[in-house]
Amino acid sequence: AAQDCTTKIGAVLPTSVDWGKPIAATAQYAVDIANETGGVAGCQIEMVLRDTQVDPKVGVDAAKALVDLDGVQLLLGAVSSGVSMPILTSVTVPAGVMQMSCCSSSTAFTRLAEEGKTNGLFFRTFATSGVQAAVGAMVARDAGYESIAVFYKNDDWGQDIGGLIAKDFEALGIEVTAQIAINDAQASYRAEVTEALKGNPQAIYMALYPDEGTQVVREWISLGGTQNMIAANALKSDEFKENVGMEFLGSFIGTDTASPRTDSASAFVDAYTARFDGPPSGPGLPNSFDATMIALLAMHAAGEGATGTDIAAKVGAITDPNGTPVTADATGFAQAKEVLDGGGTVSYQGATGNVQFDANGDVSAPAVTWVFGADGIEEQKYISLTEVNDFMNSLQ
Amino acid sequence: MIGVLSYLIFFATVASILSIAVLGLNLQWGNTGLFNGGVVAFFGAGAYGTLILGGIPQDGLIGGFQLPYLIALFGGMVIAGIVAWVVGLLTLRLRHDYLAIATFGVAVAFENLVRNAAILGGAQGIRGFERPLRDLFESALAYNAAFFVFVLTLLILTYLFLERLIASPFGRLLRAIREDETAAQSLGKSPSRVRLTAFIAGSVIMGLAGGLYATFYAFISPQDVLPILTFQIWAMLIVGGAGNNKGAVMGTFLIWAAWTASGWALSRFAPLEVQLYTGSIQFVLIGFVIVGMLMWRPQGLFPEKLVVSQSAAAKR
Amino acid sequence: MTALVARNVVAGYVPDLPILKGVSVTAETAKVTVIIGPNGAGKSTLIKAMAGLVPVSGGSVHLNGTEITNPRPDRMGALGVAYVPQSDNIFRSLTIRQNLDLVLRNAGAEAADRRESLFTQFPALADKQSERAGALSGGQRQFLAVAMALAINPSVILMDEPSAGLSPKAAQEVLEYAKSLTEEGVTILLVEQNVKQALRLADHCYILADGRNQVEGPAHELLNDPVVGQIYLGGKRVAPA
Amino acid sequence: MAEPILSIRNVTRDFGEFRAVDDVSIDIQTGTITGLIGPNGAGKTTLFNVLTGMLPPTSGTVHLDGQDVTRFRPDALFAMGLGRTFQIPRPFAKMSVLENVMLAPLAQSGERLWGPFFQSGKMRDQEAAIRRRAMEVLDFVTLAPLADNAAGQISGGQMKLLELARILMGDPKLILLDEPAAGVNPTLTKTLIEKIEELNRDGKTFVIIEHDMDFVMQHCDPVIALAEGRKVFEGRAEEAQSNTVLLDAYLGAQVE
Amino acid sequence: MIQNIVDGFLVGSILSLGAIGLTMAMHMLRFANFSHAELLSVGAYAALVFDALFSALLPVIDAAIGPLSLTWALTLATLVSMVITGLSAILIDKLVFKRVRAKGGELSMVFASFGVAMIIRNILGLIFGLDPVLYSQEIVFAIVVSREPFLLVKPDQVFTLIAALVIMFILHLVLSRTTFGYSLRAVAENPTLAQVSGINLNRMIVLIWLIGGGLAAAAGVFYGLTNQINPVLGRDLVLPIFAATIVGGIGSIYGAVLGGFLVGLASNLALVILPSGYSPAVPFLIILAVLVIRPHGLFGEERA
Ligand SMILES: Nc1ncnc2c1ncn2[C@@H]1O[C@H](COP(=O)(O)OP(=O)(O)OP(=O)(O)O)[C@@H](O)[C@H]1O
Ligand SMILES: Nc1ncnc2c1ncn2[C@@H]1O[C@H](COP(=O)(O)OP(=O)(O)OP(=O)(O)O)[C@@H](O)[C@H]1O
Ligand SMILES: [Mg+2]
Ligand SMILES: [Mg+2]
Repeated sequence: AAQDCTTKIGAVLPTSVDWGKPIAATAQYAVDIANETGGVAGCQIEMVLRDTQVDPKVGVDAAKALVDLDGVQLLLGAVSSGVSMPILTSVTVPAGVMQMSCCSSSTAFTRLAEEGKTNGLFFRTFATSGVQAAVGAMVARDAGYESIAVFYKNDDWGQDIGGLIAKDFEALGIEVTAQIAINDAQASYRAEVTEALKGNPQAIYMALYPDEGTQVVREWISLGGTQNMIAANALKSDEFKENVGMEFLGSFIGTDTASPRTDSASAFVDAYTARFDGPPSGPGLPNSFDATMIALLAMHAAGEGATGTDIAAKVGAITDPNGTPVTADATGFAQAKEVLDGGGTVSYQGATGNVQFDANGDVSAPAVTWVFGADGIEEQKYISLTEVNDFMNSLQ
Repeated sequence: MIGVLSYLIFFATVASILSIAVLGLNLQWGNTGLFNGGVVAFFGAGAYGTLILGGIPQDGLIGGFQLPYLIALFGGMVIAGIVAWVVGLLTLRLRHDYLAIATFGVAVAFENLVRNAAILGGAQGIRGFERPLRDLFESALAYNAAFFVFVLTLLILTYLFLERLIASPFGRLLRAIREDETAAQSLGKSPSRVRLTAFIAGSVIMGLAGGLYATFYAFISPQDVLPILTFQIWAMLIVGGAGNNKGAVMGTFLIWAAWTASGWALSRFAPLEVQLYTGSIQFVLIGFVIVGMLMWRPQGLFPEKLVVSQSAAAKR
Repeated sequence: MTALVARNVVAGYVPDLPILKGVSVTAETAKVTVIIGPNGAGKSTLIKAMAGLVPVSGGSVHLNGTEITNPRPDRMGALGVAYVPQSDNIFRSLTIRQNLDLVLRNAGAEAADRRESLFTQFPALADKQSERAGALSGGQRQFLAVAMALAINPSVILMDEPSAGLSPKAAQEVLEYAKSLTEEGVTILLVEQNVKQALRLADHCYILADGRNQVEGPAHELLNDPVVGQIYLGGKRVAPA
Repeated sequence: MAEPILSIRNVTRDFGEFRAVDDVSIDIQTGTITGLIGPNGAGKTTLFNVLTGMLPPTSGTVHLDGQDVTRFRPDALFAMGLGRTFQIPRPFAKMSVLENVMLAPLAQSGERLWGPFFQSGKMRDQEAAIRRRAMEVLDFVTLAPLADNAAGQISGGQMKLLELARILMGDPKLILLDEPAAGVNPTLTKTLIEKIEELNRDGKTFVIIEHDMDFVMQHCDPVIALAEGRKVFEGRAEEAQSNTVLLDAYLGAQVE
Repeated sequence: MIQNIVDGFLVGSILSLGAIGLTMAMHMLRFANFSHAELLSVGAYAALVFDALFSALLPVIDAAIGPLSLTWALTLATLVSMVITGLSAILIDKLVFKRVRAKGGELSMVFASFGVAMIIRNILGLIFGLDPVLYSQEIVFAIVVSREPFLLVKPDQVFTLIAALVIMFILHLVLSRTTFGYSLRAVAENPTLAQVSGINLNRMIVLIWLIGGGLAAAAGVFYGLTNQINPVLGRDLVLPIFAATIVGGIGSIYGAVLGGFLVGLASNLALVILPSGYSPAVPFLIILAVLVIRPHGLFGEERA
């Protein structure tokens, strides 16, 4: 029964950045779904969105204002680890607010959690980079590439994944001809591409965002580089596909940590497509969606007036592998609420699969490879959690 | 109500920390005419220095010496001073825009270094700083309040130090060198020595701000030392009024308030559809605030006064 | 005939703080009029006000009977008025030739011809014509500044201490040259501290002090006036030329 | 003869091809007022610039008090007692006139970073004394009423006076004045001369570039003339007036 | 190595174009205009709009010229965009800089320009969206110029280089053959005296913006042609352009040209010298080295 009450939740996301805006839109979309079903714990949800400008000071201030002035108990965000981290250490943990990030990948969070400094308040739906790196290496091996150049975005995510995959390649006996950091906001990446061309690799691996990814690939192809490309999930973007062109993406393979072969993932894609007139493309969208959904369900489970700690404690009840499976849409949300109201637990089947958090708030996930097809992004191959783990162990 | 208080304390702490950095810049630009385009390098040197000296040990990272807080903070200032000394020796021959771009380059190099050097935390940054005396306080709010008092005290001390300094013959010397170096030299002053002194002193103050900043957030990463911070600190000084310490502090609070309040106001009052554009709109608003300020009061809120040194003024 | 007239001019650099508190000066056509007075009297300010560089808040300025109060400085040349500032009166980063060409071309004159005739008048400049003006000695700069004023063939020339820093010979030459221009109908309004030489050449003289007219009269009379001599001319009577 | 305070030996200064100062040797004796004259562009200011360390000589040496100071920096030379004024004034434009003057004294304890904190008593006494003297000096050059004005906003002649005030305040024993009277009102010029003579009696040495012949002839001894970078005359003032070369090239027909 | 050097020149030509306008404005109006690079964005987007318009009106002209990805429509659009950008620059001056100039100091102008940059950049983002766009989706392949040493060159870049050099040559003629050249330096050195010498200050300012804006638009289009267009294009280019200006010496057109090439070279040689992560710092370190040797840049003069 819908009541005349609203509960505020906070979101601190980089809306002033090209790839940040869709992440925020997706979070809002999840909130809308929850509200359609009558809200959370009997109240409508109002997501107060603040821009971080990718500036830690601004992000922390926004988070603090949301916590202190709007009294939110749940905070979504941020994207950059460099913003999420100070928010965690100086705002959410001291205030006992739950923080759920879609996209921060830094291993520093895991260590912080291990040291017991997150008080169990931090979660993220972005799998640690190890899985993607391993799957990328697996793809290269299966394709039979013997030499490969690595381009990585020079931030915490890129450095992490770039370093990991280089090790994986080496373990597989694939020569890494170059490891090239792609710095943000550079006028031209011509020099970087030229540098990578020197080693004459059979393929390239890219841990890049669409913006610089497009520039690098266009440059790379025009200079006659190979069209054998492997990329991390961040390039899952229509904009990338269009600006590079299908004719060059024939042997492009992407990786992602993704859903098991449930319907939920494709359901999300369909629903998203209907809502936004286009499939989810761009980094972090499914993650953002799941982060929001899980957090809202946990909030529901924790009941009215729950504190951040209460909500955090209920996350396990949403991602219980033995719980009732629920889909990531309005029907699923409504169903989940019913189950939870009855004291049960659910297994949320999200856009990124049936998400499970470990003790540090991290998710590990099965993986998938994907390619660009005529009408969008097509899943190519599903690699189950056990397969991923076995492969990773074989690399050690 | 507690929430509002808690936020205000938080806001004031950040603004006070930034004020200290702005005061350091004012010594360099406002009083000496040194166009330092690399504020973040010195701010960052203090921040990283303090966390390296005072933080806890971590795998693969340099430092983690867990020195007592005040010593770590002081160490951060010393490190900022050393960086400034080296940079100063190289660049202080340059003037105006040339100096600005050279020091800006230093800041880019600094950011690059901390971003790429694994022992300095790389892009992940340095975390794990134990807040000093945290256990003495019951609540986070009380602790924040206490930390604010500490920062405020340092701000006041810095302010008094600078006020006294620029009212002294040293300040007169700085201004003379800002105006006409050749003439000052012909009166027996050594511009290169004085410029270097002022540059180091200002940078050490920025280093203090950096150290406070890093310990307040218990975290520092390359994202904290991007050029935008240099810009923010400059904007605060210019809006407040270069050459005037009171203006510098007021400018900081004002700009920082505008920066944060515009985001807050948009999140509160803008319709939902617009909210996704708030980022861009906020930057447009901030742009208008700065431009409007400069059109309305180009000398800043508190223009520089013609000062006669303190003892002389006192006798008037 | 009066060429340039300032009537009760009130002017200053900042609003509400007049430096000139109602000064009147008349420059007769084809005559040399000189303004003298203590440092800070407002002489330069007066000239600048006439040239449109300092806003006039009261009184008026007339040129050949037409009111031109607060003119646009870049139009003065077109009106036939040239102005030689007291300091910063050349472009240091341009060569001497470029300095002259600049003025000549802006005046729409046929550049090369006039330039050569100027160089014959100022041989010291001719020798250095392709050097940067910043490298000139203090006196040479003064020559250049005067040459630039003459370049536009003006009918009225305002000169602010043209002889300052010149050697006695050169100062004499510049002033005599100015005087000689009057024979061609050019009006000269001069500010000078080189009082003796100036008064000997001038036709009429004004003494300003503290932003006000103090004394006025034919130049030779003032030169011999004991009181004026005592107060403004350094207390030393000089023999008439 | 006593040892000269300043001894200039074969100083030459080139600007590219152009030789502005050409093999000049001069001895300045302690306690004299030397007049330096010569046509415009003769190299007088350039010579000053070389002597005060603003320009290095192309060749030649400069000795101050018997010590070789060629290529010393201006501030070092000032500390050794050699000061100068500029022909084209260089005020500290955004500082008050008073501050301009108060800057000049050497070795102010407050001019060190820690001075205001660890020596504040001493500093305050020094400041008070400096300020008192500064006002006296300003009073003397008629600038006292403008003490609080920005130095960039005074008249051209007043700036010249300020130049002089600053150097008087700095109190070097050897003072090089570059056209101190140009642009200064004659009445005031007279007072300036009196002051210079008074200081000279107290033991200060002056070298003065000046185009005002009354000034040079009546008060300078010896007089040295440069032309086209070379020293063309050295002697007493009367001799200068009868020197045909000088008359022709420099003085013109107008000497009284 | 050779490849890096050639690339350096190709990239450098764009920076040079941007730097010329900046150096003129910086010299004459005496302030470091941080919004100059935004004019490149304005130019690039204006060309984008007119390109679409012309192609729609006259589909025939939407054909690539020779081996380039440049079309006739875009060429036309670029010319229009140069004028529009120049006019926008004048408008910005009228609305903002003129007023700040009337009251404030040098630094007020600098920071006003920061504010202006922020406003333009984000308004462009609001209008055109944050996603990058391209004049042509087509990827034009580089041509192998030589095998030993191996050297690849893209037709678009060669065109850009030639076009930039032609524009610079025209500008050189204008500046050395007309009074405008002297007047520019005269105003830069002493605006009051320039006025007294008969120079109409306002007209000069308008001309400077017109030229600077026009060149910026050309640079923006060329950049878009060889890279991509997005609202932060200005932000990404502002530093290289500034660096070029500074290294060349403020006020020197030729310095700006040389500085552009130098910065282009430095960015392209960066990876030869240091690990790729450090590449953003390398151009600045080279600038630092140049300035330590020549404190006023390669062709700059000390300003009194
Ligand atoms: N920086 C310089 N570069 C090139 N030439 C210079 C430079 N400075 C001075 N000169 C030249 O050296 C000569 C001597 O100049 P200086 O200023 O010493 O003359 P001066 O004797 O002081 O003349 P004045 O009485 O006119 O001031 C002049 O011809 C001048 O053009
Ligand atoms: N730029 C300025 N801004 C403000 N006040 C000024 C400015 N220039 C001059 N003044 C003031 O105006 C007064 C008159 O100055 P002005 O230059 O007219 O004097 P002057 O008679 O030409 O003196 P001098 O013979 O010394 O050149 C000065 O006392 C000074 O205080
Ligand atoms: Mg005057
Ligand atoms: Mg001279």
